[in-house]
Amino acid sequence: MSKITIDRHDTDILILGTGGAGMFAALHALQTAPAGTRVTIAVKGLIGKCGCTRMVQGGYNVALGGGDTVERHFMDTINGGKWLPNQDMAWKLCEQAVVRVRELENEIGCFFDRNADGTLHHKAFAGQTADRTVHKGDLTGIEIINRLMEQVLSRPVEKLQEHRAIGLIPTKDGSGLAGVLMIDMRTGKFRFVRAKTVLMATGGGPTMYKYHTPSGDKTMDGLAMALRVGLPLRDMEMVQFHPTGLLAGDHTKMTGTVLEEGLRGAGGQLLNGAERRFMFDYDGLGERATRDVVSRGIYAEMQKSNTSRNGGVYIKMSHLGPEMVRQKFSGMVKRCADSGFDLAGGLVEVVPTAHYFMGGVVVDTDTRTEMEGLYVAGEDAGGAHGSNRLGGNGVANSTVYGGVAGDIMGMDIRRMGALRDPDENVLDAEVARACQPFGRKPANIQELRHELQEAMWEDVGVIRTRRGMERGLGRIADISDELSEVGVATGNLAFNLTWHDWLNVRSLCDVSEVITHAGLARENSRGAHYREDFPEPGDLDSSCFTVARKSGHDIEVDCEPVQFTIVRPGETILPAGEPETLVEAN
Amino acid sequence: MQEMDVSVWRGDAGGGGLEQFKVPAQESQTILDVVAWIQQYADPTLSYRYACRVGMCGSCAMMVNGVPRWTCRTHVNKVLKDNAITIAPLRNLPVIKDLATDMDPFFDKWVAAGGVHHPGKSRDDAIEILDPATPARVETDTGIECINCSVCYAACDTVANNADFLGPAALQRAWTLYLDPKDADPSAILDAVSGRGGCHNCHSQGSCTLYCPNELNPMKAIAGLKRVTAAAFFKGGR
Amino acid sequence: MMIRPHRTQPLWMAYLLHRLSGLGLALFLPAHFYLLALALNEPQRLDDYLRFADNPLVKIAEFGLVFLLAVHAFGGLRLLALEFLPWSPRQKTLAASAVAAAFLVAGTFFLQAV
Amino acid sequence: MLDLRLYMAQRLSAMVMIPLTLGHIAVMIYAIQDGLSAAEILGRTQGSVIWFVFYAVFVLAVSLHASIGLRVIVHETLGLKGLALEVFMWLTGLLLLGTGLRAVLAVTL
Ligand SMILES: Cc1cc2nc3c(=O)[nH]c(=O)nc-3n(C[C@H](O)[C@H](O)[C@H](O)COP(=O)(O)OP(=O)(O)OC[C@H]3O[C@@H](n4cnc5c(N)ncnc54)[C@H](O)[C@@H]3O)c2cc1C
Ligand code: HEM
Ligand code: SF4
Ligand code: F3S
Ligand code: FES
Repeated sequence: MSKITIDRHDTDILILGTGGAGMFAALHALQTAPAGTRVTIAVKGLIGKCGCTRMVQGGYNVALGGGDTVERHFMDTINGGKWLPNQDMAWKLCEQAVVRVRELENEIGCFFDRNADGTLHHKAFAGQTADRTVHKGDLTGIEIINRLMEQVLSRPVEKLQEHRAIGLIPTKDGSGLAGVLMIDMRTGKFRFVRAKTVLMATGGGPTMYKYHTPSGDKTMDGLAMALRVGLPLRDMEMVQFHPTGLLAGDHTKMTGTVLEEGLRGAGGQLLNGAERRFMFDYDGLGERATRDVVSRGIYAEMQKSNTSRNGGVYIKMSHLGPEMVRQKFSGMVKRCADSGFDLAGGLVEVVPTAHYFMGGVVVDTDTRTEMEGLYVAGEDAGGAHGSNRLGGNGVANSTVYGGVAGDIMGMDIRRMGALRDPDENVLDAEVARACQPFGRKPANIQELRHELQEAMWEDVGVIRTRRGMERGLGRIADISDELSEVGVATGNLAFNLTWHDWLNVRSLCDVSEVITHAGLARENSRGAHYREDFPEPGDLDSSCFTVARKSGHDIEVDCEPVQFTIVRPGETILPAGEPETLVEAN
Repeated sequence: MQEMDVSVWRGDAGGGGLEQFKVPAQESQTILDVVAWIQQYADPTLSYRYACRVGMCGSCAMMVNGVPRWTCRTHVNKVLKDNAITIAPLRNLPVIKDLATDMDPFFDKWVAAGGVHHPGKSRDDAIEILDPATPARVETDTGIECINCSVCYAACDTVANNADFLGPAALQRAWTLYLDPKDADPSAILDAVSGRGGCHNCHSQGSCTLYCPNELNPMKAIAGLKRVTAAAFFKGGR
Repeated sequence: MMIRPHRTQPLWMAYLLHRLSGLGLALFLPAHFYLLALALNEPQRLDDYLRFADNPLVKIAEFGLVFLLAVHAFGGLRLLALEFLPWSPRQKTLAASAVAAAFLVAGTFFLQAV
Repeated sequence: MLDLRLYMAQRLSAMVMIPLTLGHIAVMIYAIQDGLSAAEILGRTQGSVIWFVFYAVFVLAVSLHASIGLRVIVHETLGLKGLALEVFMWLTGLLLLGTGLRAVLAVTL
């Protein structure tokens, strides 16, 4: 390789990612920052067209009707997260969701479904004690992101599309963030962007599992970058699995995509390889049990080899009447039909699929991190959900905290004088890291990714044990080493997806290692984390959350006690006499 | 194993041509899977774009056998002819490289067509009470399911021939905004769609509606805009 | 190549037909006006022309023109209906009816002419 | 290359022409039943205010309509734009109007 050149660029506020968090941050930063502030958005794909916010189906949790209150939303969030959430973050999430949904409706132009009388329609997701999820059919994310996208595109924001962030570059003394190193994917050139404040909103995304739901651009780049600059990451063992991902074979990208929750809610049945219903063997609620319980039930059935053709189980809807299914779940039926499956009348193979990542960078309720100038919001930030995220709290979290980050950055920037200068050594090291595959003999990167996904699924998946996770660590290390030897041909680096695949697997390996270490550290079962060797949740009053950080080449995991700043286990903040649940039993 | 003959357009803004690949046939296989297979196993330099892989993000549209389609939701069996498929970048947009196009013109027009909500209220106001059953609401509800995939834009020959034409998706967005009682400035939308590249350039070719993978109807939306702009014309002031 | 795959559909064909007929009419009309104007100063030459018009070949050409006019008028009617009347999803049927109506009128003209 | 005004002009003129062309075709079908002669045509039309108005309106409408229509075609297939396109439209419009009115005068005066 000839000497690598780095294009240098300056801005004031830099935002990484255009999911709900990134776009709200841009809009709010424009509102609060002094006039003339330069706002730049850099994103791995096209603005608004990548990331998971767009894929939100179910909807958005907000206490806006039917007797629901912020207190009740908060208590559900804490109970759902098994007392691990940062309570101040969870409170702000529930409280601000109300404002954010009004903003979405009144200022951004979203339309959420209405009742016949014209008021907002709320539905109930599993694990909630009120009907509180607002939605636009089952395409809520498209409505939210399209409207946000229009707003962002029509404002004076600098767009760096198909710019992939690969390194957070600190100042020489390490006290603050100087800027972000990226690859302009369209040309394959490096670009270093300095900014006074940077929001990282790259959306996590547990795509290191064999079956996963998030969009293809999400490969944990953000958390891998945070790890490398030494930031603390919390709750890293908490990977949420959705019980019903489509299973269609390893060779198709459709495998792993979500078949919606509502199918089970409406009475869909899960059958094992012998076409026998099995969920009641595991839980009294059968298929209607919560996500984690159903995922474990399916996983257990798979471990017994009672599997369908491709190694999963079947979902059956036909007993509800194919016509009714076709009508009520038209989108799902059509999607399955496009893939060659008959959801309304036949059996469709499903498998638990990695859906959401509860872990993330340690932040305060204003999205600030311990590094001056770096802010984190959305799925990249840890804390709001604890050990489990309620359906509908994901997009609420990213839009609420994205907006908060925008507001805070717009204010903080007033006290930040000049741009900070980067530690050129770190910058060079990051460039070298990205160029590592150059000059080596090309090999198949996809196979390596498959190996990693297989290892994580088997050893650090739905049901975990010490033995398994230790084996997993070994496998991850091997794959990581092998990756270091794999080359990428450098003939043409413009839009070179194979180079980016290499970088993707790099990020995924790094974060997989942290997930496994955190999983080993938590010797109990909470929410999404289930240890076969420690099946009990442990004492709630002395609940801890894991905090991992990189020190040298090692990952160190500490456990920090949860601060019950608002409510203690066994207590509630709901007024005395409030009913347990407002959801009518059906 | 059974193999298919796949021709893929390779090149960049400077030009290019078709290249042939043999791709193993699988039971569940989309066009996107075919393209990804080629990049992962045959030619690591092939460029394309996708994100959601389930028909929600509109990143993956390409010309498949000369017809624009979302590739992540197009099963190979649907388009395979004589065991062959031809895949090319989406029409009517500048090519970046191989199968990836620059979608900026599409989105610039989306904004130019007035496709941005004009707020009349703020986050401090309550959510508006709106009847979900009015015909306008029902029509808007489907219209806003658009995933901005640009398939309609690629299908339209008016777009191909008239550089200023805003195109079906942008105009359909404008129509849904016009119908939305929450929008505080409907006349701004009518102005935006009445210029030299506006809705009046559409020749009702109907390809937009025919090829829209979400079964939306931009042709009808554009007719709606023509109707209301014409009415506004008679009321004067325009 | 004119007929690219995405164009093989009735509404696109209707569009093409409308455009070609409009173009044809626009090219023919000045000639038609020129001939009629002959009536002013040289009625003789107009008569010559009209006799020439009895020639079967010319008859067919005339038929073609009326056909163009009919095609264009009914096609235009279809477009105006689709743009200004409450929208019906039966666009293909309308397109087909417009062509059928054009054939009917032009056919009548042709039968009258021979 | 059509804004609302040009569009309205084209559609309104088309609407005006619908009865006129259908009327014209009907008359032609009737008239040619037993051959045509200049005298016959002129006999029917000359001195008739009604026919004068009928054809004059048609010529006005068609000049407007066809010049806008050709403008669209020329822009879309030949890429003509800007001033050249405006000039083209006006020239074709005036040409049609000129020749058309001459013809109307010829047959109705
Ligand atoms: C299929 C599916 C359904 C879901 N349904 C629901 C639901 O019904 N309700 C709910 O509340 N939540 C749901 N979620 C979760 C929810 O979508 C996410 O929690 C939330 O949208 C995350 O928002 P975000 O802004 O943090 O990240 P995202 O929306 O994922 O955005 C991340 C952005 O960062 C960009 N990016 C990534 N890496 C880089 C990089 N290196 N450089 C630059 N940019 C980068 C991405 O391209 C993307 O633009 C669902 C998730 C999935 C996958
Ligand atoms: C009977 C009455 C007529 C009606 C109802 C009619 C209707 C229409 C309509 C609606 C259009 C717009 C088509 C579009 O935008 O796609 C159009 C275009 C056109 N018309 Fe007519 N028209 C009529 C007569 C004529 C005549 C007599 C001429 C010829 C001189 C003519 C020439 C044209 C041309 C050249 C176009 C442009 C075609 C295009 O853009 O594809 N029309 N007509
Ligand atoms: S209208 Fe249909 S084809 Fe056009 S961009 Fe929207 S979804 Fe795609
Ligand atoms: S294809 Fe084009 S011409 Fe009009 S009806 Fe659709 S926009
Ligand atoms: S990849 Fe998102 S629509 Fe195809």
